[in-house]
Amino acid sequence: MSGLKPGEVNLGTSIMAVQFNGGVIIGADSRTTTGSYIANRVTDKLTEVHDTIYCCRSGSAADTQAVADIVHYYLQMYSVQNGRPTVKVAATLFQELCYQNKDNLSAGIIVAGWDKETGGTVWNIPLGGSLHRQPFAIGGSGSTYIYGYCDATYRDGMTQEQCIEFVKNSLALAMSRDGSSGGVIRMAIITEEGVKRIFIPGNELPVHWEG
Amino acid sequence: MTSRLPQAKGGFNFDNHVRNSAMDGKGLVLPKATKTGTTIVGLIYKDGIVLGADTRATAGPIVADKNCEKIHYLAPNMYCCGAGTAADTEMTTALISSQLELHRLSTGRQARVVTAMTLLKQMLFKYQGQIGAALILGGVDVNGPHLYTIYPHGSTDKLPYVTMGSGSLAAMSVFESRFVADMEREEAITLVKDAIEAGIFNDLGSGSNVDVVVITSENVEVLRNYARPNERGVKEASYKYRPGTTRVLKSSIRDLVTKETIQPTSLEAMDTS
Amino acid sequence: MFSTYPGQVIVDHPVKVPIEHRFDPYVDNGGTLLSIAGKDFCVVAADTRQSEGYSINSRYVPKSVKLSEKTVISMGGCYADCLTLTKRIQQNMEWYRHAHGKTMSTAAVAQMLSIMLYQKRFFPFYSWCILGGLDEEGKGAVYTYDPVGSYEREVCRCAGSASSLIQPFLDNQIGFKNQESERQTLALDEVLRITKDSFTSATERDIYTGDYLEIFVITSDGVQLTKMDLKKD
Amino acid sequence: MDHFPTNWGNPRSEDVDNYNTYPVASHIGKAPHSVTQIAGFGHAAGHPSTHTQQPVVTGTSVLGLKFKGGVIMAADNLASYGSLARFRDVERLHKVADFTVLGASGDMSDYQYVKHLLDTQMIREYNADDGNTLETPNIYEYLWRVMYNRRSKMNPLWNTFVLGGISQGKSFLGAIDLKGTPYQAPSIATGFGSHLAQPILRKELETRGGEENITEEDAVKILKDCMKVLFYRDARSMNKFQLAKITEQGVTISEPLSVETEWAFAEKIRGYGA
Repeated sequence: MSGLKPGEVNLGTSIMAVQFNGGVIIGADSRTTTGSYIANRVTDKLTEVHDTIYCCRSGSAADTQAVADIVHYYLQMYSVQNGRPTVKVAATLFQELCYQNKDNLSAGIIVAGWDKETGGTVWNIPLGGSLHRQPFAIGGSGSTYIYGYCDATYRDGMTQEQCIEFVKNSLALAMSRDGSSGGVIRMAIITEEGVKRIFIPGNELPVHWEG
Repeated sequence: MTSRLPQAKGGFNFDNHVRNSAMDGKGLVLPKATKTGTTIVGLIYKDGIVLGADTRATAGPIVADKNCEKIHYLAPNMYCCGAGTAADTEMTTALISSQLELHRLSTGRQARVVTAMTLLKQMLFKYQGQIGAALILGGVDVNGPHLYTIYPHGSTDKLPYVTMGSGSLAAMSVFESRFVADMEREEAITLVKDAIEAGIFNDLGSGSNVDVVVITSENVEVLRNYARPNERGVKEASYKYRPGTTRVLKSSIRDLVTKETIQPTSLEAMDTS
Repeated sequence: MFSTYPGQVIVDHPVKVPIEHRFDPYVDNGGTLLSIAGKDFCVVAADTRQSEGYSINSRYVPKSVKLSEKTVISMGGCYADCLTLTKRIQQNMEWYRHAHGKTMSTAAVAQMLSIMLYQKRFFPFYSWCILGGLDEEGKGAVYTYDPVGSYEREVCRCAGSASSLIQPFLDNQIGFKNQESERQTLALDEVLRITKDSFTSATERDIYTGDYLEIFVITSDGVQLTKMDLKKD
Repeated sequence: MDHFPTNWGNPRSEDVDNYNTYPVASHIGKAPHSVTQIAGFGHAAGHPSTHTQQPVVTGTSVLGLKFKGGVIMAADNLASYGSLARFRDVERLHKVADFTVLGASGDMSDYQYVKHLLDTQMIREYNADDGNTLETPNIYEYLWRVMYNRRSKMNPLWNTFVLGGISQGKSFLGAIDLKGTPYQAPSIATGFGSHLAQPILRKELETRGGEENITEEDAVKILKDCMKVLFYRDARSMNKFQLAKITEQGVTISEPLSVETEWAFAEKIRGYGA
């Protein structure tokens, strides 16, 4: 995160994606800051790159938007020539851009989606441009505060409902402790049927110990 | 991915970078482009978009222009407010405005706001923030009203109400306490005026008058100096000087046109080899 | 200590010493002040805006203080230093009155201020001072200072953020510079007109000047204070 | 030892310091040119003894507004540790004596030191039992001198304090920042508040024609509106704050409150452009 240029808009951010049997759940907060001023308190950090493939953006707003736009463009071309891309194809495209331009980018991206070959998959691409497939992934400045909670709470084979609660509680905890995260929680359930958005207003977030 | 596409040459030339950083090492500070203050706002109301801006241009602590225009024409259905370095906002909006004109001519259709936004963001991203233009782009197209902010580094936001510039916090405080969706025209214009006035009176970088532009699907109204809350009072005295006040030290009168004689020369065929 | 390998680019660029970001004790709170001496009167005027960066701390923080029936001090720059200096002047004048049973004359205060400024020569008061008042013969007197104490008596002087805007105007209208006009001494109302126009014009072009204008008029009958509105943008 | 005489520094060179002050501050940024300079003997006189601090655990804005009959102040209960919302039960409004409230933004360790300092002074006043006590303007003057002197020793108290109170029937509202700059106004807002809350406070004062036309209920509503805006736009704020009210009857500091916030409009927003 420290690689931001002066004056650059920072996504700060708490983002998360969880794989379950039949698809993935992705979630993000909605705060974008320049310094400690909130430039946008209702940002949509869940960006579509293909019908059932999304990415969660964190780091520099400009860099992640540019990278996501390019991948979206490439996947449009890909689907015209080769049919629906797998999530892994999207993830490797993101990796190629993030890795080859690592000196000029400050982007932490989680790619998640559903495809016919492998079902729901989650791929985490941190700052350096390495690629890691994970059963669940957390990212952004807020994620540092919820590693403990996530490691303690995550179980293999959770149902869709359990995953939604897992994401909702994790993000709420991150947003309450990290100054660079906050606002509303945006989530999406991506399965074979497609994408179903969930919206949790800022005044209805799960509440934990506030002392 | 195919091998990297050759970068088209053009745009700024950064060859001086090595020299500049060498000089920097010796403690010679490079001249910084002056940060110009501004308050610009935009919001979406029932019938379309209202954009607002103050009219003060500053050069450091000095007010360079007391009544400048910060809402730039982009297309018949689109206007763009600019904050940051004045030259950058001016040139960037003019360039994209011309590209949109060409786009309209080639497609035969009214330009979309998202097209302008994409042209602006990709240009600003290419220059990595070196072009200090912070823009609020508002317009109405076939898909309805659209309002975007575009930051110098190339990131964009899509929102129902936005503010930018050094007075953006003052303006945003007015929006956050009074904005509601689908306002009537008069209500929306008053809110924009109050937001700009919050910037004018609380931010030293903004001042003078309020410019407003209202964009709907039918028409566009440019309300130049919609409000003039800072009229200058009448001066106490007028400072005329009697003729002869300035002492004449020396005077000399010379003819401007020196005498010329014209002699016709013989006409030969011109050598055009 | 490091081996070079073929293809390694040796970049010769100066190693920058890490600059330790020190605490900067000074801040410029803006504002403009001026003083004009007449035959038997003296005008001291200053705006009351206190600002920091691009924000206004307060629209009404007076920069001028009446020191005695014949002397007014006005300061602009770092308001913390200005107020500290003003209070110390008042304390010293009070002790002078205890010791000598009379109030310090304008010339005495002027010299004292110069010395007080110079005492902090190596950690200066960041304040531009102008002392206005009546001298021993009852004539108008203006003393101007630089932040470390060099001072001089003048007819008129402007200081603060818009001083470069107003001073030429005063040279022209008070000092009658570069003009073939017979020098006339200015009456009080003429000087007040010039003072008001100076500040309305400064407010137009200097972002740090505005809000309210306070004008002190010092005559043999004492000191009157009038307050006037300036533009608030 | 650098043997090039040209690098031994020139005591009168212009680039050292334009007032030709003994090179106090300006050597820090330049490459050290001699062992003596590195060891600090080069300019023993005037070398700042203590290193300046930097804030660690910090509080965000403090607001203050005069109304008919007194002053109301507001400050949230958050103490941040950089971007971490570390302590969420900090009381940044402190009652001093009977008719004064100290509001603190900036470094919390320095605030706790000053809180203790003022309490000690008030106990000393109480013990003197000479029928006199320090009123808000006096406390303000005292705190100003403390801040100014610490700043002059290049070891500032890294805070902006707001003092609200009532003395001799007149309400008092003033602020002092880390450089010892004092200022008073009918409405005060520190930190982000000066950008986000002050425009609202000033507009309300102007439209109602001054503090005399603002009732206590108005003032509470205005301050709550400002706290909502600060919670929306300040990344170091929290929707849990206290209000302090000072009137002739004395000082009351509320239990933690929060404001209703509006987010529904965000549901239909998709993406950042196309």
